[in-house]
Amino acid sequence: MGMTFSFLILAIMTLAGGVAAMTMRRLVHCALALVVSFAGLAALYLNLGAEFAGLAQLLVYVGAIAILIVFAILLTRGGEGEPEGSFSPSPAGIAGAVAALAVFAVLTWAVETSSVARAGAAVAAPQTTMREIGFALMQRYVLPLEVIALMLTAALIGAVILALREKRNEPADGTAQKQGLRA
Amino acid sequence: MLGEGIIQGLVETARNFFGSYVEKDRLTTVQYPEQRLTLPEASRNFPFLLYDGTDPEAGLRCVACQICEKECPPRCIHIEKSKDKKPDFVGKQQAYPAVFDIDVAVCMSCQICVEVCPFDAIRMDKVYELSTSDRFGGLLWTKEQLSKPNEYYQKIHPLEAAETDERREKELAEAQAKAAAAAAKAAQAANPAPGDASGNGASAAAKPTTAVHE
Amino acid sequence: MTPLAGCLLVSALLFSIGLAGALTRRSAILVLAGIELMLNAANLNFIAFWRFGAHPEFLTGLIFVIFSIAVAAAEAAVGLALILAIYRHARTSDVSEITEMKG
Amino acid sequence: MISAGAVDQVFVTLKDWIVFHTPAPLQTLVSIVIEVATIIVVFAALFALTTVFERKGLGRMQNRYGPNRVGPFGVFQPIADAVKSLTKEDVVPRAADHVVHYLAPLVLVGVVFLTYAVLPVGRNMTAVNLDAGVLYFFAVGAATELAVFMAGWSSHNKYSLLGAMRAIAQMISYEIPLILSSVPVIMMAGTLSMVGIVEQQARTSGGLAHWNVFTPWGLAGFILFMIAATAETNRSPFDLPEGESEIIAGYFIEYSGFKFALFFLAEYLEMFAVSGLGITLFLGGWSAPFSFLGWIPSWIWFFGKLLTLIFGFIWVRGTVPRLRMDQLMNFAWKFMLPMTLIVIFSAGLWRFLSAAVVGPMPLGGVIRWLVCALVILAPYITLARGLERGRRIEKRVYRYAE
Repeated sequence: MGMTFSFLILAIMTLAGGVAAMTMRRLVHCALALVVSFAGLAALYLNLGAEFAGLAQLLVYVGAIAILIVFAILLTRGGEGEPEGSFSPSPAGIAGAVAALAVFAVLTWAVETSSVARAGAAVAAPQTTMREIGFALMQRYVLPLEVIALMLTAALIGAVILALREKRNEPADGTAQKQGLRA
Repeated sequence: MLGEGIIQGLVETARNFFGSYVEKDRLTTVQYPEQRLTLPEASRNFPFLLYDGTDPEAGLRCVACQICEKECPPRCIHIEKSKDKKPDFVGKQQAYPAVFDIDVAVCMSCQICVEVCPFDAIRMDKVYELSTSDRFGGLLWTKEQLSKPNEYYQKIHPLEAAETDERREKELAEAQAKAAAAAAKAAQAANPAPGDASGNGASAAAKPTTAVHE
Repeated sequence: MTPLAGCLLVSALLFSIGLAGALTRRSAILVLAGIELMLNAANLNFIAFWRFGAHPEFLTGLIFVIFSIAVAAAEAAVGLALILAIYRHARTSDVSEITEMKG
Repeated sequence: MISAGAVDQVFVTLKDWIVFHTPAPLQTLVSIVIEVATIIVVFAALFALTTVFERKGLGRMQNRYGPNRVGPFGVFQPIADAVKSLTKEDVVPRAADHVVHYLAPLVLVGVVFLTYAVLPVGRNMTAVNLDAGVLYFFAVGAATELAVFMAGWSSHNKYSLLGAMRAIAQMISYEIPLILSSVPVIMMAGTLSMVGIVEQQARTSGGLAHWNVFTPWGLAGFILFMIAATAETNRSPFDLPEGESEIIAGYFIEYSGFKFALFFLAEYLEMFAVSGLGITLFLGGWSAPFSFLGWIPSWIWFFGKLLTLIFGFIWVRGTVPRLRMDQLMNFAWKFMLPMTLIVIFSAGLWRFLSAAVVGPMPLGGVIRWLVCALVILAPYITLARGLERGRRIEKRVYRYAE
């Protein structure tokens, strides 16, 4: 298969979105760029034949997490206030950038020298159906699935309690979104 | 039970929807430019100037007293008094408006001008299609455009017009009687030639004598 | 370059971008966004290894990504709720200004 | 004599014929272009038709004619509207974020058009038969919220931001019942593919098709789905994000001219798409309800059902007044969500109450139907009471008027 053209385009879109999300000045712009990055990744998954993962990525990241981030930005007055400096010129900031560069260098070296990466040559795209994924989730991975469900419930309740305003005796119905509206 | 009210509402709107094709009562809209409702007699919209007879210049009732101009709340009336005078319906010499403009865009149809006019010269019209594509000249109505005959008034507001006409006839009769009495008195006081005075009696109403007398 | 190496490189780059953002940006929300990017980079690795690995029929990488997405959603919800709570308390979401542990 | 099957497949045949006569390297491209162009043209035309249909229908419900001036019976009204919106000045507020402001309507329309890719509008008439079609539909549809936010935020107007926040809160809240109410269908069909779901419903027994809406869980699920769909597309009575009386026009307050028309288009396209999904999931897609009506072409069935559902939307819009924000949220979380979960439970029960449990077909079927309906109806009454408990209707007291 090689590096196909569509893969290249999607990779550039994802990376450009990521860079923009981490460098733009206004927080809402960052969030929107982040969405581009998430969507690009979802398309990459689809391109790699992982249909279910790609669509789940789209549904969860673009549909939910991006919206959550945007809500958080607006609720913390990040949407209108002073745009913060794109990169703080503090020593800590420079150190962070250097650390990231070093991590990238190490990772690239690892990928370049790894025998696995070189061996993974063109394989025919695996034909997975939704049915197989469903059976895998419900049979082989049913315990992790239940744990995840429990964790999501706990996170839901935790998020509601955290975001709930103190000193107010309102019933804790609804979810984080509802809280967001009230705040 | 939840949803009951919504179903009742849905039934009602469905009856409206299908009923509008068969029942007249469920489609009460008038298709305006083609169909028109007859306006009630009391409907009024915009002032116009009345004149008697057939000549708008000669018969114009307005004497340019400028009361309406002063009373008009949005100040949409503009009057310029004439230099010369002409006789009014009872024969008195009165000024007349050289310019009488009403700005349609400013008029708010309050009818105060009608209420204050002592000469029954201004009345409310029923026309409502006043829009025009010329927003400067087209919306400023001049005396010529505003003048309408008394017959028109009688047609659009018959009850009101009858009342006004009756009053004016009485006024005219009174004025004529007064003129006749004055003429008779003058004739009696002077008493030079009775024949001459009686010959002048009819035309006395139109002569300056009455105006001077007033 | 093999497709697997390409995927891994993109993922490494994305991870570094996320790391750089998380370390340098001062807004707590963007720090969280950087962490999300790093998580996503890891997911891309899982997908790549599943796709070009020896046994794609076992679906291990795919299922892991699905679980990872679920965990990321929970993490984002709790993390943003925390940021909101901190903002309400300290009136700022700038991580360099939130220096006190005192309540 | 042309056979019914040929009429049914006339568009598919036409497309194949065109593709066959293009040079080989271009065939894939031409095929895609034809599909995309057809979807855009057909549904944009349906949009134009629906605007006039809706205005006339609403008019009739309110005892008046709708538009009837442009052309015979006002059918050319959409053309007049299009000319008007195209020639209008495009006003962008000075404080607006220009790029985002420009992109928002485009993103919205683009995303909504993407959802049509998986809709089966007739037999063999699906642009992409994805194995995860339903999931794709919801995943792509989720991006509309973001476009709404972009529009609301970039306008730099408090009303538009409020409208966008309302819209997002509403769309997220109702997305959950929307997805959950389609779960029973997926559960029973055993597939996420739209084509597969329709084919399962197209099977007939005793002359009657296996439409999901003929089962208690399907009926309840369909009603819940349509309620959630109304909220999801911001249609009346759930049109709070627009709320003319309080926030003027919500998130598209600062849009004029063609961009506004794009929002309008997207709103209707969303309505068609979600109606199409409802048809696919519950009303048997392109299949006929009775086997003796099978000779009518499949695409006529689909579009007939679509127009019926659109009429339903218009009917509801002409009837029900707008909700309040707290009523909207209470309804979503305290009624819709539990009801959809109960419908899923009922569908599971339906599955296990097979002939072996309840007895042979005629009587057993009735028993099965009644049991499953009861499982839905009893919680419905309880939940409805709970929803109405907080509401006290008292006689209004006038202090001075009486």
